[in-house]
Amino acid sequence: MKIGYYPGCSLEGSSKEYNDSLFAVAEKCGVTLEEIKDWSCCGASAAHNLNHDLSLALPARTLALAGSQGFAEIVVPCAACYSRLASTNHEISENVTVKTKIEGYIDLKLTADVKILTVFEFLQKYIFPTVDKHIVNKLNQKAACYYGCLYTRPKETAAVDQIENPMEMDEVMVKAGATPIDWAFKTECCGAGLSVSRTDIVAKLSGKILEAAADRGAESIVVACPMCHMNLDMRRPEIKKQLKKDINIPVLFITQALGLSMGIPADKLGLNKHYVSTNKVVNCIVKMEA
Amino acid sequence: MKQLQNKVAELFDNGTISLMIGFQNALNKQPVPCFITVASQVERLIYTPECKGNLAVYLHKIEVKQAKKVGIIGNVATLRSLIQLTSENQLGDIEKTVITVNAQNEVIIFANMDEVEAYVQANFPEYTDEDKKLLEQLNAMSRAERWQYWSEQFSVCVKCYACRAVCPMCYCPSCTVESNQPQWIKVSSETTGNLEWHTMRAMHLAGRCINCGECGRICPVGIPVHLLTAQMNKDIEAEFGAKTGFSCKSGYALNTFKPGDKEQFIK
Amino acid sequence: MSEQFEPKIVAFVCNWCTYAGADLAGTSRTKYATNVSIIRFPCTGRIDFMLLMKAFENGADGIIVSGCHPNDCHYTSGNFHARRRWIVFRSLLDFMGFDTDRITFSWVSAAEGTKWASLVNETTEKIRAKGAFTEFKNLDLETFNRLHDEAIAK
Amino acid sequence: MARIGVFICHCGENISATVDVAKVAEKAGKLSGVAFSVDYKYMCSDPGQTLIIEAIKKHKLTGIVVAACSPRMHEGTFRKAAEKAGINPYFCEMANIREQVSWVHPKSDTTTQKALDIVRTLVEKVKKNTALFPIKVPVTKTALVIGGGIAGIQAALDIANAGHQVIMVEKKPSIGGHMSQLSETFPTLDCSQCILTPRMVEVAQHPNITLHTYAEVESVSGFVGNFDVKIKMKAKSVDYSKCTGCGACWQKCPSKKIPDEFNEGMGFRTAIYSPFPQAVPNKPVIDRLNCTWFLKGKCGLCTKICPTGAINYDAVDEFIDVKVGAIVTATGFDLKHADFFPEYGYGKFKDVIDGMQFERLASASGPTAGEIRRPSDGKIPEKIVFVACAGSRDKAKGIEYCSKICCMYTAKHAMLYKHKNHEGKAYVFYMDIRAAGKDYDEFVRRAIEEDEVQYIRGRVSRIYEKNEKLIVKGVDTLMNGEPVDIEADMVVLATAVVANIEAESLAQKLHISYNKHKFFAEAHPKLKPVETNTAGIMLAGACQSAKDIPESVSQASASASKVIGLFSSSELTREPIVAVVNRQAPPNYTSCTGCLLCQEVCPYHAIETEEIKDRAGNVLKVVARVNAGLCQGCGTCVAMCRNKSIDLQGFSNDQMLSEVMALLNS
Repeated sequence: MKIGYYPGCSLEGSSKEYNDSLFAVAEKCGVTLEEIKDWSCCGASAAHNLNHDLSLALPARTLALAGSQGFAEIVVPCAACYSRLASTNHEISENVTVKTKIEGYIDLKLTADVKILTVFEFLQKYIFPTVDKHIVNKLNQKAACYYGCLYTRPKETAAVDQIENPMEMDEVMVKAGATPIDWAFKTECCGAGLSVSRTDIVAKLSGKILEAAADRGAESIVVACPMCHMNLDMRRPEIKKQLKKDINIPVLFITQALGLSMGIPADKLGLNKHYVSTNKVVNCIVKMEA
Repeated sequence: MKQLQNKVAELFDNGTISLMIGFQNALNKQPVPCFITVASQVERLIYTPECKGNLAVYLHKIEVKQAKKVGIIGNVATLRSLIQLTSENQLGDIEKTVITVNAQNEVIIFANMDEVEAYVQANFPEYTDEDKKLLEQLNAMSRAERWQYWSEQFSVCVKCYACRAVCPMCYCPSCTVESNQPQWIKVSSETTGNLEWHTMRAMHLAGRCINCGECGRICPVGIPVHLLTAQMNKDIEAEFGAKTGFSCKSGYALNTFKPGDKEQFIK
Repeated sequence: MSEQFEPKIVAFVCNWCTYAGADLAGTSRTKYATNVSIIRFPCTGRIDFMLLMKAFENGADGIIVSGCHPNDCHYTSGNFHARRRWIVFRSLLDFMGFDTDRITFSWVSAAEGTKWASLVNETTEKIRAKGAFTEFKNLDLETFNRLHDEAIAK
Repeated sequence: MARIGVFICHCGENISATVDVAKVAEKAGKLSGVAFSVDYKYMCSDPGQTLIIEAIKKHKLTGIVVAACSPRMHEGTFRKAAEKAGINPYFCEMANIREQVSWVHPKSDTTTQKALDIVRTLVEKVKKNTALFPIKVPVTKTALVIGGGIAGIQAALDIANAGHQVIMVEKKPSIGGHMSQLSETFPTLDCSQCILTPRMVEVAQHPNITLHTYAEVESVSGFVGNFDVKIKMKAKSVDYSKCTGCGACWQKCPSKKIPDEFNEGMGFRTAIYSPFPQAVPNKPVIDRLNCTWFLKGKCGLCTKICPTGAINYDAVDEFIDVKVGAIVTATGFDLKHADFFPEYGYGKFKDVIDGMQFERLASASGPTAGEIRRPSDGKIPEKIVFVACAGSRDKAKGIEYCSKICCMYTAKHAMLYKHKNHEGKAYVFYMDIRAAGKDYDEFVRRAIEEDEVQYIRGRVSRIYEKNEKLIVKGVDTLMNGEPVDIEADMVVLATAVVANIEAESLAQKLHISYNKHKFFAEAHPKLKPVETNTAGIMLAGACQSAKDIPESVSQASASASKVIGLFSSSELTREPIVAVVNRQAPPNYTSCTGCLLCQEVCPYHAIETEEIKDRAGNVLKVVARVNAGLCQGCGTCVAMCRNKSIDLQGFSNDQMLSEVMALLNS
């Protein structure tokens, strides 16, 4: 049973560590991911603001390829990619005319229905069954799971059960031996859309999120979205200006956190690739006695 | 064959049945229905793929009802009749023992209707290739051609009602076609009257017919009347997703409705 | 020029919506074609398909069947059941090659007097254009002729 | 041999202007079976009717056709005339040649011909008519009222005061319903209990009302005028015939820490308890799930204390059967509860409460004796935020409808708070203010203008705790969507009004329909707002849709008047236009095959089964039987019966077919 993999641009670039940690975890549990051949850009952030058809055609092409390459399921770790693929899948399955139109554009048939897995769905389904015997460390700390917007809206394609209070990542963190905190900013906006154009707004929004996490005593923030990660991790100087205080809580990808608990070395998980030092996390790891 | 005969003999001996409805060879070696009331006669029993007749129709006969403990054998179509009839409360007062012979030539005696359902659902029959072909041809025709086809077919109908007599679903003690107060359908066999008769028959069986095809097979003038109900079942399943003779619980497509039923044909 | 064909059309309508709608057309003096005569039923659910067949057999060129809009049925669900039967009846007629265009199904509420009037006019025009329903009326005659010719041929 | 009379009406000029009535009369006279035919200026006038009556007598007519206006207009009139003349009224038919001929067609031969066609059609029908007699259904003049809230109480009192017996069933230990929990009531701010409790006492003491508390409707069968109801009397474990309600038992009961439903979990009660001081009846029941005796088999303190020996641990659920003629359902509503609002922290933060909890806080009989204090630490909140439409009008929450009462009670809450804490600040987040009602908008204005409650038009996205405060993140849409963060001490959510949790199962017992939100469906949204589709069952109060007290009470009185109307005669007379299953000579007895496929189509569950037995009593066959009490005469079963075993009186197969034939064969 082969599982398809759609990296999208982020996981090959800005969020390479997300990619690496995902594969490290999968490998440890003997799960293999196979990249969809000839995949194309999901069109996130640009396409759906310019041309609706294009915003459907791009993900549709990838879906069609995945189908023709015999993947029943594909893992899409990037939240933006997930959102685009999922909503495209939703629209074409709802509306036949749209489907045929898009098929016309991409000149491929959207026959097989391919299930799109978020990273936490993937972990739940393929890693959890065997993970326990690989877990050697306890991430002895308070973690704030931050989901952002792309997994939680719109309602139709949300990847979580409770769109206002998602718990999926929290469950993963419990596995990893951390204590997920209950906080109100799980799905607030980090300002990703303005990441480059209006860093001041990003600082303001992401600042609120960091502050809230800090107030609730979080020792790390866990994310599953390259954009969220970028804003929360990279924009600290601006945020510092904004908040007039320095918050140095590290921001980890969910796969990195889980990887640590599985005893995968920090560099293999790309923990050295972050702006905010992740030592705080690595240090509070507790070996579990066998 | 022997296996079947022994098992049936057993049923007689342990008093499970007092009447067995099955097949025997006629002189012309064609299988015909037979009614066995004593174990000693079981060697008459045969069951071959040629035994296509739907014996369920005999369950409505007063003699059979009186026999109470009845054994009956048949193919999937016959089993479907039993399911449909049960869902229409027609077999309440008969203790029936249902027997079939599967593809591997094993004799199966069902303990109850649930088992019959399970067997039917596992071996749910397709339309015969011949019927498929005919239906396709007809549907491919233009309306006028179809009208031509059927009016010619109906023009030769002699109103012998064999199609009704052979149908396990036509169990009404008195049929509307014979009602004369009011006179719904002309007694004499004129094409219009015949057409009305067959329309009525098809409507009354729509959503109830279990596609055994007996009516078409039995017609002395060779009208493929079974195609009418076959087509109806196709349409009904497509439209309302209802299967006939599938489960004793599954209801009747025409005594229920969905607020969302299609109505683009209504002005 | 020959005088135009005046079709005979029978309307099977329910008492609570369409019949009342037709009355409204009257009280508001809306003029419409004389070709349609109404037979009143308590509910569309009461309308037996056999009555439609008999109407055609007795020389109707067209038929209107009309009742309350969905959810407005005086008996809550009679029209829903009727609709289902019409679906099946139409597909049977169509499979037999019967000209289903000769039957017009419609929802006309007690407030839709004008809809009733236009329904009558449109249907009349449609059937007039189609001409008399000889296809059905002459069935017996044609059969007779065909069998007769065959006999001669033998 | 039929002797039909045909009477053509001119209706002044209305018909005769376009239809040649004389010709129609003349032609009609020649129709077979027609013994007499005449035209006249006004058939419906007294002389016109006399003409008909005389003709019937003189010509020994067996049936008549009056060709005039629509039967919807004058059928009754002419049927009476026929009856006066001594023939069965159902031998009278009307040919509608006004609304459907003379008014819609020009003066012409075709118009006249059409009129004649219609007359001929009805002549053929009337030939097939049979004598019908109104169906008399006996009426049991006792009403069942389900639910003892204000709606139920009002309905019960109205019916009882009209002199009829009433049986009231309430599932809680006391009647009073939600209203008994309220503090003050809008728009007058008079104390809820002060106006309610006298009514409750009246119910208990009314000679015509039998009250069953701690009881539920188990099953309902029968039909209008004749319902058979099984009532489940839950084991109270206290013998009410002995109990004096002295209260010794609940004062002494050791298990005192049970969350109090009446105070919405903000106070405690004992295991043997009476829900509140003014409860009616003011006698206790034992909550077996929390009673030490039932849990551990020890204690038994109440038995020792009870001066009258009323405690009975061995009591079991009992069932009683009652016969009633009408049923009023007044089962009320529930409020949407916790975990519905993860984003509002409802059920997570102690100080986020719902409207009903606030009522208890504000109520003098409540856990804080009327002082508005935070559940968490008992502090008096300085800042309090009210969130209207918490769930209501919110697709995402699956509730599209407006809960109707929230705008008003939220204004009231804010007011009550301000009246008790002048320094305090009250904010209300709202979508729209819906205060349509007598003195309602004035009331809201008062809250805003006099009591300085700050109304913010916008929705709340999130509520969370931050150092002892509740941060309410909202938006002010009147300030171009400016985000608003309020640090509140307490938040009150006006959670959506939803149908009673048991509404669906009750509806199925009663065979009444309900909408997708489980609110019971009225027979007609405008013209039959209190009846249901099942004759004899009425609706009162919030079980039909969210309602405030005035509305519930008026609807209750309306349904009561319907019941009283039903009880005004000892027999119910119904049109004999009903379906009947035919009868035949043995061995068939009836052509009905007993396939019972007709049961499903009947909208009124009017088709029952009947066992046909021989003299020895052996069942020969089971066939369908139509319950004339329930049948409304739609005829849907008739059209689907394959061998026409069911027929509809007044619209029989014979009649309808004759009409078709006659219309087409001139």
